[in-house]
Formats: sequence, structure tokens, C-alpha cells
Amino acid sequence: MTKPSFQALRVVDLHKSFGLHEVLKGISTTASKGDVISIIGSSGSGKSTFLRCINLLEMPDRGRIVLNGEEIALKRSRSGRMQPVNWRQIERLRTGLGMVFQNFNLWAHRTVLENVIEAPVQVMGLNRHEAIEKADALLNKVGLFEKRDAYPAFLSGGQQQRAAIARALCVDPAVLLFDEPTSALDPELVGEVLKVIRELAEEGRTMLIVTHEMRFARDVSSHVLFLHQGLIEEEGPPRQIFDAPLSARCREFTGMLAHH
Amino acid sequence: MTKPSFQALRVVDLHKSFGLHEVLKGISTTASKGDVISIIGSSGSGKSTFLRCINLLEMPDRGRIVLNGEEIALKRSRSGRMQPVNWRQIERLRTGLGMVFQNFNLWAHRTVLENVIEAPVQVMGLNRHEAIEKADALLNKVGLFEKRDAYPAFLSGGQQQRAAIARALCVDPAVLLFDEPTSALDPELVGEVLKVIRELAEEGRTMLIVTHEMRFARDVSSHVLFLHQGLIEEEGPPRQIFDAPLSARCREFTGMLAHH
Amino acid sequence: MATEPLGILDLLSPYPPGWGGTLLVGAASTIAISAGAFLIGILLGTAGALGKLSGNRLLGLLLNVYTTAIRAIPELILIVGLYYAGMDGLNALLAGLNLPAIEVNGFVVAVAVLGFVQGAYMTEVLRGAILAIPVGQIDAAKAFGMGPMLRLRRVILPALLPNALPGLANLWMSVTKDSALVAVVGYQELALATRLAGASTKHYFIFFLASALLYLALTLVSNIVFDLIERHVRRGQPKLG
Amino acid sequence: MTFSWIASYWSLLSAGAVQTLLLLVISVIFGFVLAIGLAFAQVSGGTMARCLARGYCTFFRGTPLLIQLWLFYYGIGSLLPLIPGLRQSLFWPILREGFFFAAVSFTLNYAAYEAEVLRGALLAVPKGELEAGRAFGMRPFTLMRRIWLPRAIRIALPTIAGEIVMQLKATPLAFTVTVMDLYAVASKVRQDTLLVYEPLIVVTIFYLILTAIIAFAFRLLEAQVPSRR
Amino acid sequence: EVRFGVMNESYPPFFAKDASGEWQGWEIDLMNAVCEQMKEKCSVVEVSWDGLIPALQSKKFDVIWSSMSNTEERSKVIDFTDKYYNTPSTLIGPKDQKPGAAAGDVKDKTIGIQVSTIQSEYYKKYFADVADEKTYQTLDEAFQDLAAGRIEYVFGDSLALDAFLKSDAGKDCCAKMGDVANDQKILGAGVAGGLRKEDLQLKAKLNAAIAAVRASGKYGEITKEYFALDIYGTN
Ligand SMILES: Nc1ncnc2c1ncn2[C@@H]1O[C@H](COP(=O)(O)OP(=O)(O)OP(=O)(O)O)[C@@H](O)[C@H]1O
Ligand SMILES: Nc1ncnc2c1ncn2[C@@H]1O[C@H](COP(=O)(O)OP(=O)(O)OP(=O)(O)O)[C@@H](O)[C@H]1O
Ligand SMILES: [Mg+2]
Ligand SMILES: [Mg+2]
Repeated sequence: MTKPSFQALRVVDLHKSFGLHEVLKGISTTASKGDVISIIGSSGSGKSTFLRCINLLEMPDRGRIVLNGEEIALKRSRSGRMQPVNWRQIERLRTGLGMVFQNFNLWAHRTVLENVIEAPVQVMGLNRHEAIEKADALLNKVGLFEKRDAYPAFLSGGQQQRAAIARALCVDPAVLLFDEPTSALDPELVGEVLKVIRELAEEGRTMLIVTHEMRFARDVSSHVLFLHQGLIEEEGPPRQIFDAPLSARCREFTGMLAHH
Repeated sequence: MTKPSFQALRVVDLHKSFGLHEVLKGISTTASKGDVISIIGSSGSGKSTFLRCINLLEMPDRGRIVLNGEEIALKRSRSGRMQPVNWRQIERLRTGLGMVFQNFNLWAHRTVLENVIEAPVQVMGLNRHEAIEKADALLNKVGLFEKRDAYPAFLSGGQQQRAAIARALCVDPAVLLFDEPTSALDPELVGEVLKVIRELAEEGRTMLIVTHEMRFARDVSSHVLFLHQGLIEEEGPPRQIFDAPLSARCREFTGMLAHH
Repeated sequence: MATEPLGILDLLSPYPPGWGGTLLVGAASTIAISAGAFLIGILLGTAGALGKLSGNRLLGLLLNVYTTAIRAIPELILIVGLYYAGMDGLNALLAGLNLPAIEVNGFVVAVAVLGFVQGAYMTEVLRGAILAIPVGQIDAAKAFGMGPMLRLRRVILPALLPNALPGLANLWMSVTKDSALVAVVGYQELALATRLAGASTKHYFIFFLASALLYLALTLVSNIVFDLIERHVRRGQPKLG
Repeated sequence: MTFSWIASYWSLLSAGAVQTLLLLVISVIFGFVLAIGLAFAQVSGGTMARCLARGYCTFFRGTPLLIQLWLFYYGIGSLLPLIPGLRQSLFWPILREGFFFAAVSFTLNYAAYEAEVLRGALLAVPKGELEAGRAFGMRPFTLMRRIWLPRAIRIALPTIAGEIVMQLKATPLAFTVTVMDLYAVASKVRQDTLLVYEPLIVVTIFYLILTAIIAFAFRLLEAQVPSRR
Repeated sequence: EVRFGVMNESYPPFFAKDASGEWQGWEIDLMNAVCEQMKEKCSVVEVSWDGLIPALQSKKFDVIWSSMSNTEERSKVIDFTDKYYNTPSTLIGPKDQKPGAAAGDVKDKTIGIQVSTIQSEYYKKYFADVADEKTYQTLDEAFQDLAAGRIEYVFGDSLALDAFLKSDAGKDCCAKMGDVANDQKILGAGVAGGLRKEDLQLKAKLNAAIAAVRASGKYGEITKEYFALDIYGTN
């Protein structure tokens, strides 16, 4: 417990390579409770990898991750790779993290409702009845109530994405990791998601959102990171990033919006 | 051959239900050579289903489909379901259709390059060498050349989507069906895709593009269809749809853009 | 019968009165029979699986009968029935037509029967493997105008193999042991050779051990082959774990 | 075709059917549980567990079941009486019977085959779905129980059904250790009466009924999660 | 030509295949003598036990010559020649067991018997009420269980049992418990050649040849090579 608890997430000097390809070359950032941090950057720049490192779905090569004041204890194995000192800690910390994957990763053998209540019931030990009540409310919120008994394979892309969002929200996580949560959604639904995210932020939850929709990023976030070539090229409040970026590369990237 | 050949695609009164859920309730549209038709509508409104009906990945329940002046011969089987009179015709017509799926559907057991040259070599009988040349050019165009020997599972979302686009372009189809082809792409790449689509349109190819990015739809299309509750609620040139929609529903849908 | 005591090495020597040669010849027959049956099985199984998935009601029904009945009927009754009763019936028919009787090799019948049985198991293994292929991969093949054969060759087969290999390997392992059934039609393979050697010399343990080692060697080689194939077909797949 | 013999062999036949069923049920249930462990050991275990499980599967799939049965019954089994006091103990009535050894070796053998099937199926589960489980903080055991295994079993259902039928067909080997299963009874009838087909037909009908039940049950299981196709 | 069907597994000393694939043994020698007597060319066709009857019926060979016992049940399906040997039935058991082969002796014990032998018939009639039966595929397996103490008796053909008692494994553990009381109806029919029912001519020819071989002393000559006693049995 090295830091005061209002710091929900701190990442220090995160490195990650796949083989010879160094994707993250030292990312550091801090998020306080209630922060909404957008991560933008070109395709393949390592945004998903960054999110996945935070909950250790990818093992970072170097760096420190502190969640709610508790640092994830990592050690270097004999083969030189990082590994957690204690998987139990990871599992415990992960229960405080919700994630919406870029390709949803719904469990194909469970219906939408079962997908949503799975973690609350199995991991958090919530009573099944309560979980269903909660899930139904969330499914209603994302407009998926009538598909609650459908299997993921029979859903449209946007419906799958909404199911994934409901699933992540149902565990009441303190920190939410969203990987392009609106990529398959129509503008109306994007607006809905925006509203939900604002509510969550007001409740004091912290969110990291990877997105390609600059307008969404501008509207939703308190802070924006621009990833470029494995580093944070620029960061700041949305107004700075979108209206007066300091770096040329960032200007070019966000400026594209106007070009077409 | 009932129609002059400048008509690349005609769909008449297309119906499609999944079980009791009627998704398409009679869609008709016509596309001439060089047309770029955007299809917008809320999530679950049947956009993907519409595209998938055109190349008969879903069998429509009713309706006619005419491709380059040739009508797809469908008959009703004894069980009352539609089926093609001749699968050969379907296969032949499909070679003139390119498709980018909403979830990419790259072949997991083939590298990016192999995915791209698969159809040209195996279906169209192109010489492997030429196919590779062509594929490399396309991969370069979508910025994926250096990932040509990677397997899809090791690509980022946007990279997979670009591979899928290259794969569809490599068969030189007269009609292209794009299902949210930019959902995983950053604004710069969206701009690139926009450029590519414009080039293709100039070459006289016809495109049907499902998209949730209204700005993209406005920039790219010659004609926009707004799908609502299984019907075309409104259609017209982008200026009409986005600036002066006639239907209230359409106004509401496109108007969301401004809200947030 | 004068049987002077033989040492272990003498018993296993490849030349009579050692039984090593007999065992090796038996092992070779085992491999030949198994390979024949396995190949027939793969062909039948692929056809069967595709037939079951084709959605054709009648075909599906027929294939269900095939897989249920052929798997249930003891192989012995199939081989004996086909080789003896079946041949008698056929020859009676030929005689009725004034045609000369035909003589089919028992080996061929045995391989055919074992292959037919393998086909029934493989139908189900392959059907499961095809069902486990993400639909989108097949949709993509269709969307690019691939015909059924091309689709099968270029997409379905390579994509189903990772899922089917363990089941196929199991079937291979068990057919190498089921091939003992061909003894019924007077053919000698490893299992029978082992029993002969055991019964003649009363050194059951030595010969059972020897043949177990031969089977194990066959398995180890098969394992290597299956592993290589599996590594190849899983090349595009990320590590789980 | 004569079936007059059925009357005099009826009690043997029904006892044989019970033995067959018992052997099948015992070996399939215990074998399956063991197979789950073996499969996970190979897919996600440490080097040691992986090698052990792999070696186990190679040995039990690689040698004929008959030989395994012999090793157990005539090998280990005949050493047992050397243990002082065992013959007077409570276990002797079980240990002197072939059934115990048949059940054990069938279980071990079935586990090896089933483990191979499960191993493949576990590897066929999309990685993303496992990651989703992990991302929600599932313990490895929860992940296996709720996501990995059920998903894998669904993938392997048709093959598992086949393995069970194969196990059914392997039960006659139990006769080599004096267990009179249905097939052994039929063989006895065949040798007593020299009727070639009739006794086997009775066995076939029994097998057919069992196989049909297995196939039907598995079709129901498969239908639990509809597939798009 | 007469084709003789022999089971393709060894049953020494009656018939056994040696490592070079040659059939030898008492029954093979007898076959040759019978053939010589009949002035017929003879050949051996080998089939597994399971295949013997169907192969006979579909004329793959003409006579089963494979130590098959003649029983009432069996002669409903095939015909038999006159017997060509018949050995007494014996019980053996552990050395320390009280000898005796009457129902009273085997009371509450387990008897190992090879499946579908005349001994199994005999058991059903005389011992079934007092003793348990354990059925074996081959006698060799029964011997192993006897040595391991899983059963108290093996009941079978005296030749095979004697051979076991003389072997290394049998010498130490077991001893003869006694021959069972004769029952002509079950034990008397002996081992004979099996024929298709319609082959009456061949049956007559074989019967004549067997009788002649026995009368000429050739039978005794062959037997002496393999056994210490006459195995033709009583009557
Ligand atoms: N498992 C992996 N093995 C090897 N390379 C990988 C793997 N996962 C990702 N990569 C590579 O790492 C880079 C970053 O991938 P990542 O998925 O983080 O990109 P991203 O920023 O999320 O892109 P997008 O916007 O397209 O989703 C890419 O070049 C990708 O090809
Ligand atoms: N195979 C199927 N079986 C049953 N229902 C289906 C199937 N495919 C799609 N649906 C349903 O049909 C409706 C239309 O689906 P479709 O995929 O066409 O939507 P969409 O307009 O593409 O939506 P999105 O923008 O979210 O991709 C949805 O309600 C979906 O749940
Ligand atoms: Mg990404
Ligand atoms: Mg869609």
C-alpha cells in the first residue's frame, strides 16, 4: 500500500514484445478514481496489448502495475520471463477489473444471460437470483433484454458487443477496460454507451477506453493518451489532444477527421 | 438477361426470417455500375443479413436477386424453403462478388498472404506468382505488407480487418459487399479505405457498404439506405439523408451524431 | 513332440525354432491390415460426415443407421457373415446365373469390414470436428465462390484436422489391435502369432511382452507422425494454457 | 435360425448383460474423470505432469487392452496372495474375482483414449473465451469447470459417444479373466451348440439397443446448444 | 482330396504350429495315417475356432479335425465321425488339499473349467449344486489362477492336466485330486471329426479308416510317440 487509495491505477514503464517486435516501449500512466482515459492511436500501435497487459492477459516484459494502491507482484523466472509471484493476487485483483474485448469473446456455450451472470455468480459468489435481476437491468439498459436467452452465435455484431458490455458491467468493477466498445454500434447506441460511461464515472469508477471514434473520445474522456510507436506520444485533456495537439504526429492523426 | 447490363445489382422484395423473427420484410433496391450504396440502421436491424442474402449465405424466404443482369434462379423446395435451382450458378456469381465480413472470417490456418491469394488462385485459376504480386500490392495499400506471413490469430483487430479487405479486393469483383469495413480502423486508415473505395467506384465497381460511421457514409456513398424494422425507411443521396431526412425515425437516427 | 528347453534369445530368434520371425511377419500384417482399414475408414468417414451435415433428411437417416448399427454389431459377426454367408449367397446367385463362382481373399474381406467399421466411427469423429470449425470460415469460402469440393479441400479439411486428429489417432490405435479379428478368416497377424508362440512354448509371458513391445514401438512411431501432423495443422493457432 | 437355446441359457444371458453394463458404466464414469485430469495435465500442466500424462496415454493406448488385462490379473493379481493375510482379509472376495481387475484395467485404458480426445477438444476452445474467463478473475479450477471443460466436451461430444461404444465393444475381453459378460455367454452358447449366428445376434440386439441409447442421449446433449449450420 | 480344418491356435501335443509354420502333433499324424488309409490326398486348412463351423458349412474344408468333443447339442448342427480319442477327466488342486473327486470333496470350492468342454457339461450335472464354477477361455489361464490361489480345482482333460502337473509351474503347487466318476453319456462320446450332415459318404470312409488305423496298430505307434498311455479310452 504505497499510494493513497484515490489512485485507481498506475502503470509504470510498461514494456512488451512479441518475439522481436517490441510493441510497448515504456508506457506510464496514472488514473484516479472516476477518471475516464481514452487511448487512441493507429491500428497495430499496441492499444489492445496495453489493456491486456494491465490485467496480465499478456505478461509484460518489464514494468509495474499498481491497482487501487496494491502493486501486482511480478518476478522474473529463470528463463528471464516475467511471471506473477502469486496467481491468487492476480485473480483477486482481476475481480475488480471488468473488460470488454475487441472481439467480444462471449462464451459460445452460454446464452446472453448466462454470459452476463457467469462472473458474478461463479467468481463473486452472488446469489443466482440477484445476479439475474441485475443482469436483466443491464440488458435492458443496452437494449438486449429480448435476446437474453439467445446464444452468441445467433446475435448481430452490435448485439454481441452490447452483451459483452453488460457482462463487464455486471461485476461492478472499480476499473473498467474497454477495447473499442462501440466499434459495432450505431450512433444511437454509441450515445447510450456514452451515457452509461458518464454514469459510471460519476459513481467513481475508473475507465480505460481504447477507441477509434475521436468524437466519442472527446465526449467521454477526462484524459486522452495518444499511442505511437510503442510510446505515449502525447497525452492531455481531450481539448488539448483534439484541438491543439503539441506533437506533429498527433496533429496528423486526429486531423484526419477533417480531411474526408 | 432481362435488364441492361449497367445495372449491377437489383434486389426485389427480399424477405428473411429467423424462426418467428422477421428480419427483412421486403427490401428492394437497385445499384448501377460504379454506385456506392451505404446501408445504415440501428444494430440488429438486419443490415448484415441483407448483405448475406445477396450472395446467398442466408437463403432469403422470398424475393429476387439480379446480378449483372443475371437473375439468381431460386425455387421453393417441398418443405417450403427457398433453394437455388443450380448451385453452380451461385458459385459462378459469387466469384464476381467480394465480401468483407463484419467479423472478418479470415482462414485461421493460412497466413495473411495465403488468405489473400486463396480465392484468386483456387477459384479464378490465377497463376500463383501473379496472385502473390497482386496481393503484395494490395497488402501494401492497406499497410499490411510486413504482416503478410503472420497468421490471423496474431494480428490486431484492425490488421485483421485490413487483411479481410485485401482479400476481398484481390478477386477483382464487380460488386463488393462491405460489412462495416472500417469498424476496427483508426481515422487515418478510414481515410485510406475511403480513397480505395473511391478508386474502385471510378473503375466502375459497385459497392454495398454497411456502416455505422455516418461521416464515412456521407463521404463515400452515392446513395444511402436507411433500414428500420425490416424495411427501407428512407433512401436517397447522402445529402438528403444526413441533412434533410424526410422520415422522423431517420432524422432521429442520424441526428444522434450531433447530440454528444 | 520333443521340446528341448530354449533360452529367451533362442525363443525370440528370427529363425525357427525361434518365433521372432513369426512375430515380425505378424506385425507387418497388422500394419498392412490396419493401414488398409484406416484409409477406407477415412474415405467413408469423410463422406459420411458430409452426408450427415448435408441436411438431407433421408441421407441423414441412412447414415444414422450406418453409424449406430455398424458400431453396435460385433465385428466378428460382420466378418464371419460377410465372408462365409455373404460369399455363399453370392456364389449361389452366380451359380444360378450360370456364372463361375468367385473366391475372395479373406484378407480383403477382413480389411473391407474393418474399414467399414472404422468409417462408422470416423463419420462421427469428423462430423464433430467439422461442427467445431467456426461457421465464418466456411461462409468466407462460400462467399468467394468456392464449390463444395474446393471448400472441402482448401478450408474444411485443414480446419477440421486439428479437431479430428486425436479421435483419428485413437481409431488408428484401436484398429491396430482389432486387426486380430482377421484370424477368423484364417489370416495370421501379430496377436495370433503371439498366442501361437505362447501356446506352443508355454512361455506366454515372454511373447506377450515381446508383442506388447512391438505394439508399443508401432505406437511410438504413430505418435511421432500424429504429433508432426498436429503441429503442422495447429500452426496458426495461439498457445492456450 | 433356432433360438430354442435361449430358454436354457436365460439366466446366464441376463447375468452376462448385467456384467457388460456394469463394466461399461464403471469404466466410462471413472475413466472419464481420470481422463479430464490427464487431458488438463497435457494441455496446461507443468513439464512433469505433461510428461507423465503423455507417457500414460502412450502406454495405455499403445499396448493391447488384452495384454494390460493380463498384466493386471495374472501379473499383479497373482502376486497378491503373497501378501500375508490378504487371503483371509475382507478384500479377498473382490481381489480373487476377475471383475475387479477387468474394471480397473478398462477404466485405465478408457481414460487414456478419452484423455486424447479431450486434449484435442481443449485445444480447440477459442483462446479468447478462456481469456474472458481469466479477465473476470476466475480461478484456474473455476475456468476449467465453467468454461474450458464444458466447451471442450461440447466440441468432442460425437467422438466421446464413439469412444463409449468402442468401450462397449471392448468389454468381451473381460472373459479372458473369467468374467462372463454377455459376449462370453454367447461364445459359450456358440461352442456348446455350434450355432454360428444366433447367439451373436442376441448380443448384437443388446449392443444395438445400448448404442442407440448412447447415440440418442448424445444427440440430446448436442442439441442443448444450437449450432448455426 | 479331403481338406481337414484345424484350429489356427496351438493345442499341443495334439496339434501345434511350429515357428516355421509347420503343423505337427498327434492329431496331425493321425490325420496323415487316416488319409493314407483312405488313399486320399489331404490338406490342412487353418481357421480360428470361431470360423470352424461357418467354414465347414461354406465348404472351405470337409472335416473338422481339431480335438472337438462330440456332444449331443453339437450333433444337432453337425455330424461326427466315430471317436478317435477320449481321455479321462481329472480334477487337480493345490498339494495341501485333501484328494478326492466326488461331489462331497468339492463342496463350497471353486472349480476352474474351460468354456464349452464336456467337463463343463459334467459340472452342470454333478457339481453345480455344491461348488462354484469359474469359466476360462483356455486351461493355461485356469492353471495360473490355480497357482495364484484364486480357485481350488481345475477340472479338465487328464492329458493337459498331467502335462501341467509335470511342468515347472505345476510341480510345486499342485497335485492330482482324482478322476471323476464316469458318465458314459457325457464323457463317453470322445473326440471325433466334425462333418457336414449331408456328407454321409465321407463319414463312412473316415469311420472305416479310423477303425483300420486302430486295428492295424498304426494308432498305437503314433500314440506311443506322444503319450505314455493309450488315449483311445474305454470301449
Ligand atoms: N499474440 C501476438 N503475437 C505476435 N504479435 C502480436 C500478438 N498480438 C498482437 N501482436 C502484434 O502487436 C501489435 C499490436 O497489437 P495490438 O492488438 O495491441 O494493436 P492495437 O493497437 O489494438 O490495434 P487495433 O487498433 O488494430 O486493434 C500488432 O502489430 C500485432 O500484429
Ligand atoms: N443465424 C441467426 N439466427 C437467428 N437470428 C439471427 C441470426 N442472425 C441474425 N439474427 C438476428 O437477426 C437480426 C438482424 O441481424 P443482423 O446481423 O442482420 O443485424 P445488423 O443490422 O447487421 O446489426 P449490427 O449492426 O449489430 O451488426 C438480429 O436481431 C439478430 O439477432
Ligand atoms: Mg486492438
Ligand atoms: Mg451486422
